Amino acid sequence: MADLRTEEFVVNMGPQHPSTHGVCRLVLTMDGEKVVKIEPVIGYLHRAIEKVCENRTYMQCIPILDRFEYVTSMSCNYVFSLATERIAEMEVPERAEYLRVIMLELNRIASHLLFYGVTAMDIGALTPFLYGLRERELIIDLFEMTCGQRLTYNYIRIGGVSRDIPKEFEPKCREAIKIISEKMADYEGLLNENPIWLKRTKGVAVLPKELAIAYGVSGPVLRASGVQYDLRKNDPYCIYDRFDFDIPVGQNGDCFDRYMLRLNEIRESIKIITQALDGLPEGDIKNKKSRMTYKAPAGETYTRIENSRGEMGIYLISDGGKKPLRVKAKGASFNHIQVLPHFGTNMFIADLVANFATLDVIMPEVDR
Amino acid sequence: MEGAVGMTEYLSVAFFIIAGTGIVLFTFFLARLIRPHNPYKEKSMPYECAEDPVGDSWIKFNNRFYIFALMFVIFDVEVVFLFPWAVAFGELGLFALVEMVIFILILFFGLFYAWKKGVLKWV
Amino acid sequence: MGLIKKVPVYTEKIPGGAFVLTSLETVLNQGRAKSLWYLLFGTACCAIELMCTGASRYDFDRLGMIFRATPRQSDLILVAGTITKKMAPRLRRLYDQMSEPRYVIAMGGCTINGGPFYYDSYAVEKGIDHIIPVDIYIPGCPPRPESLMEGCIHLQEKIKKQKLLDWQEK
Amino acid sequence: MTRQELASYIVEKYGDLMKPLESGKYDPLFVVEVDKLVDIAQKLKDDENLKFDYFCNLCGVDTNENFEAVYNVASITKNLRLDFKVILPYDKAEVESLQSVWPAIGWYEREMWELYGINVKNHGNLTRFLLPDDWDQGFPMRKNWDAPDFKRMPEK
Amino acid sequence: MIWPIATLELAPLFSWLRGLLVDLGLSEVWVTSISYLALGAIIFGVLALLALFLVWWERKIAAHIQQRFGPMRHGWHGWYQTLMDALKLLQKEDVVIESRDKVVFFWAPVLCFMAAFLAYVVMPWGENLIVADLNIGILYIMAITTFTVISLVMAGWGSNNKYALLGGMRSAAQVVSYEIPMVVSVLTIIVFVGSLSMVDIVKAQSGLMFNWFIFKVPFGPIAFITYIIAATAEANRTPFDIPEAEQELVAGYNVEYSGMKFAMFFLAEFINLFTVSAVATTLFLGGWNGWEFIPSWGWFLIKTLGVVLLLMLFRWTYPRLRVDQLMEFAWKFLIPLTFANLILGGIIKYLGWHW
Repeated sequence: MADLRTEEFVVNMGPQHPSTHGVCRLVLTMDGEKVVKIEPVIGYLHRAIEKVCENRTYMQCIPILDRFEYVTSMSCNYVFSLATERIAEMEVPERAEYLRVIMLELNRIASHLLFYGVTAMDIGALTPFLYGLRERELIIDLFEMTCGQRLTYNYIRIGGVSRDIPKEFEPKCREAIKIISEKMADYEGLLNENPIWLKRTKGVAVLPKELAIAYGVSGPVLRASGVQYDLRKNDPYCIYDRFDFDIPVGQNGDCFDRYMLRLNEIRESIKIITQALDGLPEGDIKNKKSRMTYKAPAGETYTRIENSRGEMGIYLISDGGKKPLRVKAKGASFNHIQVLPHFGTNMFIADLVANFATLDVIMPEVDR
Repeated sequence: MEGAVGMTEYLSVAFFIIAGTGIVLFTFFLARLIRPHNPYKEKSMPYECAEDPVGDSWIKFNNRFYIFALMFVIFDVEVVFLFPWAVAFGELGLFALVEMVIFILILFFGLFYAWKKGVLKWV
Repeated sequence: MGLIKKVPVYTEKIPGGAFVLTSLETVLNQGRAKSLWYLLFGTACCAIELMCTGASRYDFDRLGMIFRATPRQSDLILVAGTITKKMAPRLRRLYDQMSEPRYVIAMGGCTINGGPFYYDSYAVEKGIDHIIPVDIYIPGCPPRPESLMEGCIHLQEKIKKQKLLDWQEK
Repeated sequence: MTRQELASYIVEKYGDLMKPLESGKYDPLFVVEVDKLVDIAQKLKDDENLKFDYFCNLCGVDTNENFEAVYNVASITKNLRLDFKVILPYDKAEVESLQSVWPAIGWYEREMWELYGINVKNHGNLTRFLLPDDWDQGFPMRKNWDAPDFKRMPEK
Repeated sequence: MIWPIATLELAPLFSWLRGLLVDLGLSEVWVTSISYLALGAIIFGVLALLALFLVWWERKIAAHIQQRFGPMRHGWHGWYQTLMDALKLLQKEDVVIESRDKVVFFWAPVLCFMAAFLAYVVMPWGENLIVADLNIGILYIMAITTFTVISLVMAGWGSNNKYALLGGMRSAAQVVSYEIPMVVSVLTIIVFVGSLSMVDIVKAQSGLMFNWFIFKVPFGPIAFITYIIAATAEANRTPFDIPEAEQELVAGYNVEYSGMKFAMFFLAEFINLFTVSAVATTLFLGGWNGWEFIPSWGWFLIKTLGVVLLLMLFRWTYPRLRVDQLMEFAWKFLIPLTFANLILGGIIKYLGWHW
């Protein structure tokens, strides 16, 4: 059968397509149902965040960087603050560090819940999407009561956090993570025991370890391929070295591993949050030096943290002036979408959709 | 008279075709009275995720789909034979049963052959 | 054919015609207003809030709004998120390919005037009303789901007030 | 290997090729010559004690005096991080592609070429991808770049 | 001239209409034609109402599964929501693609609707409530509903759009593959009834619940399950909705359709859903049979809507299958199983091991 040649045709998937998660465009060369060649076209969301940041003061950069990766805005706040703190060698109060960890991990859970829903929707099950978002709202409520925003928080500031948590936060947070850890059974019951789901994800779109490392893939996608590399353990920042948690690692690097790994990460994040809430000290939430007109001394550094998609980095150069000389933002999705043509071909279009969903690409991180 | 009754009943299909088409065309007509109609070049282009379509979509399509159509024809013919058999089964008895089992088995040899040859696998 | 365009000319002359016209107008407006199917289109941050609005807590479906993936079948394009200069022609194309009558909601600061990217950004289109006509503007960065829903309700009210030929071809 | 050990190891072993920079905070930062770039990258990747197999980020910089290209690399097996940069004068902004060493660098180099106009030799696919297809206003990330519809934030 | 609908519960209306037509001095041919056309219009009306209800119901069920409310604002629990949708679709522009295949593009929705509509010629709504009791009833339904696939391929091809083409091709492959298990499941029942007439099939199950074919162990439940699976595929519903897989093919074969033409596809989809459920009711669940306190058409509707509910629950629970898995499931599992079940049924019938 294979020698019967048929015409290949080119299909544009995107920029407006339900499963490209934003405005990515994949130019697919297809032979019937099979994708023969993928050519990603990006830039539809290139908003020049880096240029804007060069013309803002340090504090003004933070809300702009919120939009760099809006699903986990806290990480964006944090990575920029951390970069500035490293250049300035600034101390951060203990309480602020704890609050940061709580917020970062809550945001990771929120992001993974969104991933859970969107992936299920891309594979055709609509209901999990709403379940995922339902629990995400609980976390959004927590953020809202802390910083007044649902999506772009502008909470973690240079040298601390912008304001203290309200009294109700702690009980609410404990309740939320309790509900989420109970609902995890629902999520898994809905999909993991479903033979169709297993058939659609197991063994599909395997990303080999070597390819993943060569193309700079990071985060859950890299770990699903069997590489134990999590910056929270391997390049510790903040106070992650004080907490007891595991790094889930996959074996096969297929869609199922990537999906499962994120669900397991939710569990680990819940562990971290519980420990952080238990150990939350009293005290200042901000370094005294941190003001709206903060100026960092000259210096440069590449700072990277582990956000829900992988390595998020900021290359920050300060020349001692009011504004940073250069802010280069690196998002994990940039590498993920770059590696896609190298392992995503010769599969069904349905598998491509599943693959794209489990890579958890988000376009502002790619285009900036 | 008996035959005429039968014919009348089949006539109902013809009249339903007329009625159905008529109603659909009528709703189209009704919509045509009300709806706006404003075609221009951009609107009349095929939708391909807001991009210019590349190449023609009327192509020699992958043969995989046709294989299933061919297999379907074989089995559908079998099913056509099965219908009268099923209707008359009560009267025919054991002979019909054995015969049909043999008939189905022969066809299934074909299916298993195709299976083994990898025809059922989507390559 | 658009025969309806000639209806006011004739009916207004006959007695009671104005009443018939108003009734027809009301009925047709109800249909358009109460069944707004939005195009599944989101570019940036606002798209996440759009998803949240469709989800359980806020539930767009209550207003009778469901999403369609193709512009041919959608009535409303919710421009959720920044439109860059590269995306602008595609947005225009999407709008063009929608079937009339069609409505536009500009959701969020970026779509209104560029929002946080008004200054210093070389790539952001400063306001989508340079590209397509906008019915409702919803400020916020991103707007809360409640404000999005309120915007949609305002759009429904706006549609209900339309005259018979407002939504016909210009 | 701690950061200090890594810095002193590199100075000791590749001191003639890589000069440490004071401005680098936290992780060690070195400056290298443009024409030895590929050579150094390959050595960093192959060195038994370093094994910089993971490419993090490439960043073009316009310092108002010259261009720089900063490479941030990491080692998964040895758990190390290192930055090194090349300094490029305005009139000769050109680097060699490092795709043979780290395939991941491909798109970063494209981006650097597109936004800064730093040419990348032997890249193979140096095409526009972030800016609109019909972009004709030059390289927008350069400090002296300007365009008619480009509005700067007014100073207070 | 014998009226096939003579004993219909609607008969007074028809006697009146017929009397009126005869009084007008029309010949028998005209009387028959006009009556049938009127009957067609009534059935259309019923189906349109049913479709409106089913769309609303599906939205409500989906919403409640997902812990939402669904349509709420337009009427009590949004009861006239779908009416508004229909009214809106009536006013939508009919976008035509310049490069389309004119004839094919225009007739695809008509044919799609016709294929769904014609099945109701032989649908036994209740006792004596049938348009025409054709003696090939079930074969006719099986044949006529397969027309849908032609219309979908036509829609896919006529649109000159690659997504639509892929959707059309997928639907062709899917429907032809699931046609066989569906028909063979039905055959298992025919072996017992010995007739293809829908009325005969229902009558063979008259009496108590245990006369329904679904309870004829062991082959009855198997046939029912295989039929339901195949029927889900025939009706293009999740987990078999690959022809219009939103996340893969945008909207599949109806990408380019808007306004009333799209409405016809939409209507046909829900009529098809009702058709396959009604056939399941007729074949396996005893059709209109039931206790006296509800009229026969009431039983028919209740049972059919029950099956519809089942299919809706499938839709909002399962992910979508991939095209090759779909085919393999049909050819490697469902077809051998249904044929084995057919032989089993034949043996049981021959030996008389059934009640």
